[in-house]
Amino acid sequence: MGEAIAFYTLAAFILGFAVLVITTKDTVHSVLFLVLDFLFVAALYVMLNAPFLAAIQVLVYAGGIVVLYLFVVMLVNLKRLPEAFQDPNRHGRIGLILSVAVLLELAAIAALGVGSVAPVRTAARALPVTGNTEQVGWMLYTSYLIPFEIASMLLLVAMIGAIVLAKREL
Amino acid sequence: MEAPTVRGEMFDTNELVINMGPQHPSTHGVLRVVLRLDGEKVVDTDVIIGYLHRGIEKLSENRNWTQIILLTDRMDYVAAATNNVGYCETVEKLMSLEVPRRARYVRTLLCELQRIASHCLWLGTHAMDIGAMTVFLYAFRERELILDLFEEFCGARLTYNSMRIGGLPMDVPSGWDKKVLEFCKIMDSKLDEYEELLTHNRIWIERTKNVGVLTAAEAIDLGLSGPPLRGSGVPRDVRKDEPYAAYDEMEFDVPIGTAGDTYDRYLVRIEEFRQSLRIIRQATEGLPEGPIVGKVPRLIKPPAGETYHAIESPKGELGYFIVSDGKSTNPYRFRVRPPSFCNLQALRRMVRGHLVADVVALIGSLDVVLGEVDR
Amino acid sequence: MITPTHYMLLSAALFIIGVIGVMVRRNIIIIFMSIELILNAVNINLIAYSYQLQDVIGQVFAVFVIAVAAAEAAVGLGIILAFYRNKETVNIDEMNLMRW
Amino acid sequence: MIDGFVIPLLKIVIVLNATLVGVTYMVLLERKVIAWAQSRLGPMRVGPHGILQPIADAVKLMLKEDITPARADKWVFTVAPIISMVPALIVYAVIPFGPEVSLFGRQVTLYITDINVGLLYIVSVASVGVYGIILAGYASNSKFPLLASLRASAQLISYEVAVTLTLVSVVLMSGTLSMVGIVRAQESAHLWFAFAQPLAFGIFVIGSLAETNRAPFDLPEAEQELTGGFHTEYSGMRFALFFLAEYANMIVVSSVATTLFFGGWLRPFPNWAALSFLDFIPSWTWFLIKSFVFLYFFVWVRATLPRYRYDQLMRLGWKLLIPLAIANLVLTGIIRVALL
Repeated sequence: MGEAIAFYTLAAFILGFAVLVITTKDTVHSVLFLVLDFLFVAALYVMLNAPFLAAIQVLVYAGGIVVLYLFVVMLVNLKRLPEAFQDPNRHGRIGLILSVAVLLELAAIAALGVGSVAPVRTAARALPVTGNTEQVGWMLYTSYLIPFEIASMLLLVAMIGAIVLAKREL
Repeated sequence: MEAPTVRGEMFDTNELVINMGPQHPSTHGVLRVVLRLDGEKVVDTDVIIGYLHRGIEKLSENRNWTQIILLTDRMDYVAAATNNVGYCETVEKLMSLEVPRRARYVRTLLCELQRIASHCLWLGTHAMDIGAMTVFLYAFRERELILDLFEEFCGARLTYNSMRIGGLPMDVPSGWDKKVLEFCKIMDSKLDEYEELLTHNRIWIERTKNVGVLTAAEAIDLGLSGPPLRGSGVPRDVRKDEPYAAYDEMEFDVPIGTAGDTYDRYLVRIEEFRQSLRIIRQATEGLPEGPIVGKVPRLIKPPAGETYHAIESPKGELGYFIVSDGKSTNPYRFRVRPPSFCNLQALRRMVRGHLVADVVALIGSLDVVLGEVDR
Repeated sequence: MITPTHYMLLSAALFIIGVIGVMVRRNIIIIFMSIELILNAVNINLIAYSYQLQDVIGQVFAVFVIAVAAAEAAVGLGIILAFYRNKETVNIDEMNLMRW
Repeated sequence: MIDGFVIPLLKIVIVLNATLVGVTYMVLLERKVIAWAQSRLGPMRVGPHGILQPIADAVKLMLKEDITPARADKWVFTVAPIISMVPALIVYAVIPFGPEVSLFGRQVTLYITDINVGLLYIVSVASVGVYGIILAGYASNSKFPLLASLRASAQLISYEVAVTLTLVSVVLMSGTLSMVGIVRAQESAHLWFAFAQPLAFGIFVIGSLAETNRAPFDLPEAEQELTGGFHTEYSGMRFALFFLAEYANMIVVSSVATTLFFGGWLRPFPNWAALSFLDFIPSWTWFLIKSFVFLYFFVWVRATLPRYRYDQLMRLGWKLLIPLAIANLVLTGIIRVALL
């Protein structure tokens, strides 16, 4: 019961703020709603027994990425509405319809397909450590070491790329 | 989109214009500095003055010669006695009056006390601008002692009106010289205290070294005088070059800087504290007996003619140019060469290429008093 | 009882909101934010299943997704800034030249 | 029911109130200590030796007119001070003031909760606080605040990197992210981590000065340069919130430093039986004493040092503190591996 209340409240907030993100006119407000959205997603992670991910979500998304967005929104000041010009070849309505169609399809798959089959419950993977953080760390540094290193390389490349792109003169 | 916002102006171009002052905590009065910034870097500045203009020069043409002393108080209001001395000496020069030796000694003494008071104020506000708030209160604590001395001498603490043409309005109170010497002793130790907080402080050095460098040639071109000029290594000091009052009888050194940056100007002024104390000691210990006023006519009416006389105020060369028509009891033309005004010209040259934070440091390092700039 | 289906539905809805944002809005910053929403939808799914299956691998993948999102945001915003500097716009419909 | 609901609620109420009172009295402490450093008296009028000054200040600020500039972004302008205040307060959820004690015959822990990712929680919550400053500058629609808020956010983000890296080396020593676990680790290591990690401790102290916008890193609110920084346009209670948030952050940083580097609630030499007579001082008092030392240090620094310039601040952060923190982290890792 408590779980249901928590889930539905969080889901309502997540979806509500997500809608606000894409509908608000003022971009700064949009960014703020995005932060709120991420905070509620983090709360959902706590509910799902993933406190480490929740902390990372707040730290990286809310504290890092979205601050970047805010910076860019403030730096990119617009004299005219960003949406003032519309390409005559743009067919926004078709996109909307297709998106809704995909949503219905996904919902159908989720409700009919997966829901009808009980998920395969494998035995919990035996890890030599307990605790959520320790387990994630263990996996990252054993089985997924190479992906982890690649991810860090990706971040390094992205960092250099961003500097090269944004700096006026090198 | 919404009405144009400040944000709009700010990021539209690469240049951002901000208006520092006239109401700003660190422009030392009502100075207005319009900064053109590229990010945090200053591209150009406009220094706008005139917010404290009271027309002292014009006003003086309608006052008699004695009343003007009171107006000069209001120019550099942190060194009022120096202004008085400068004015009185100019009129004396115009009238070829002889001033008794005791009066000249007291004038020297007052000028140097005033220099310390003014430098205390400079040190406090300069350090405050750079963020060292404690030095501010320490410096004001010592300035307070000087104000007490002045209060005992002439009854006022800020605008002294402490000179008369031809001498002094009153003799120094008895026992005053002992208090002055006592103050010198206190000041000696307090100076070390200031230096301990600043001179070797890493942050202070980083903030002031190589900030606002002026070469000797540039400083002369800009018409600087006083510590900003000496900080650039030009050994010009009116007290030494054209001695007035009793400076010809005093022994002191003129400190000069080498690099011409803010740090050197700071060191020059700190050393001036010490030299001033030296002069004060000599003047107090050697204070001669005798009259305090020379032979002054009842009605002061200088002969027709013009004269320029400069003294070394704490800020630099303070000159008075006075024209008398010989007929009326007020000057025909009265003009002041205010050191702060001339020194302020350097600001534009100095801030270019520096950061916003340096602007306040540089205003502080020039030590301008807006009362004197605008008059 | 909250089943993985609920989480999937939530995730699908969030995903579609993101997609609609990408499709309908023309402000490229909003489009980037919509992409962040999509990535979050994916993460919700991963973590919901990690919880369901009692396996931390889902969370490990979520960590990777977050790392990729960070990289994407940094480079993407760099591109936006560079583009804005040249064209003074962030409207994606005006970004129709491959070079300028 | 009582254990699961009433006691945590009581603890939250007590901690929140204690924090808010502590914050207001921190203001008084700062004014007094700086005054003494500057041979003044500080506030003396309200109550004996100005003891009631914080209350008078609070009343004044609450009664003041609350001005919203005409073209400000009204909602964001209102929300910004709240955003900067809230993270500073909710961090206390994981700060341990003491171990388990028995109170009225009931075992009570002297912390609200001890979560597995306590330290990470603190870092992530603190990282949200930067929004308050950015948004305040943005919403004011005024040049000085905007300039200051850009400065502030750049500063906060840069120094957060250095501080977080030092925290990682502490975690390497303790092997846990739980705040209680870190204190226990120091107990069993017979060593405060400040002595095991002197470099990390030094970087943490410098970085936390910068993160709390304190002198000599108080550029975002440099009155002499930016006329008050991001809160130039704020007045009344909204200004007070920013003001309190700064002090609350100072207390947070001191508490974290105490827990991480100075053995939290432990008395000096907790394993040395000869000193056990010190136990008559309760554990939370030790915690408060240690935090107070930090707070005093903060104030002392402010009274002594001039302010850094923006480029110098960035240079210090990126070219000195972060490389040092990384080197320290690598070194700690190597030593840990070598010892195991």
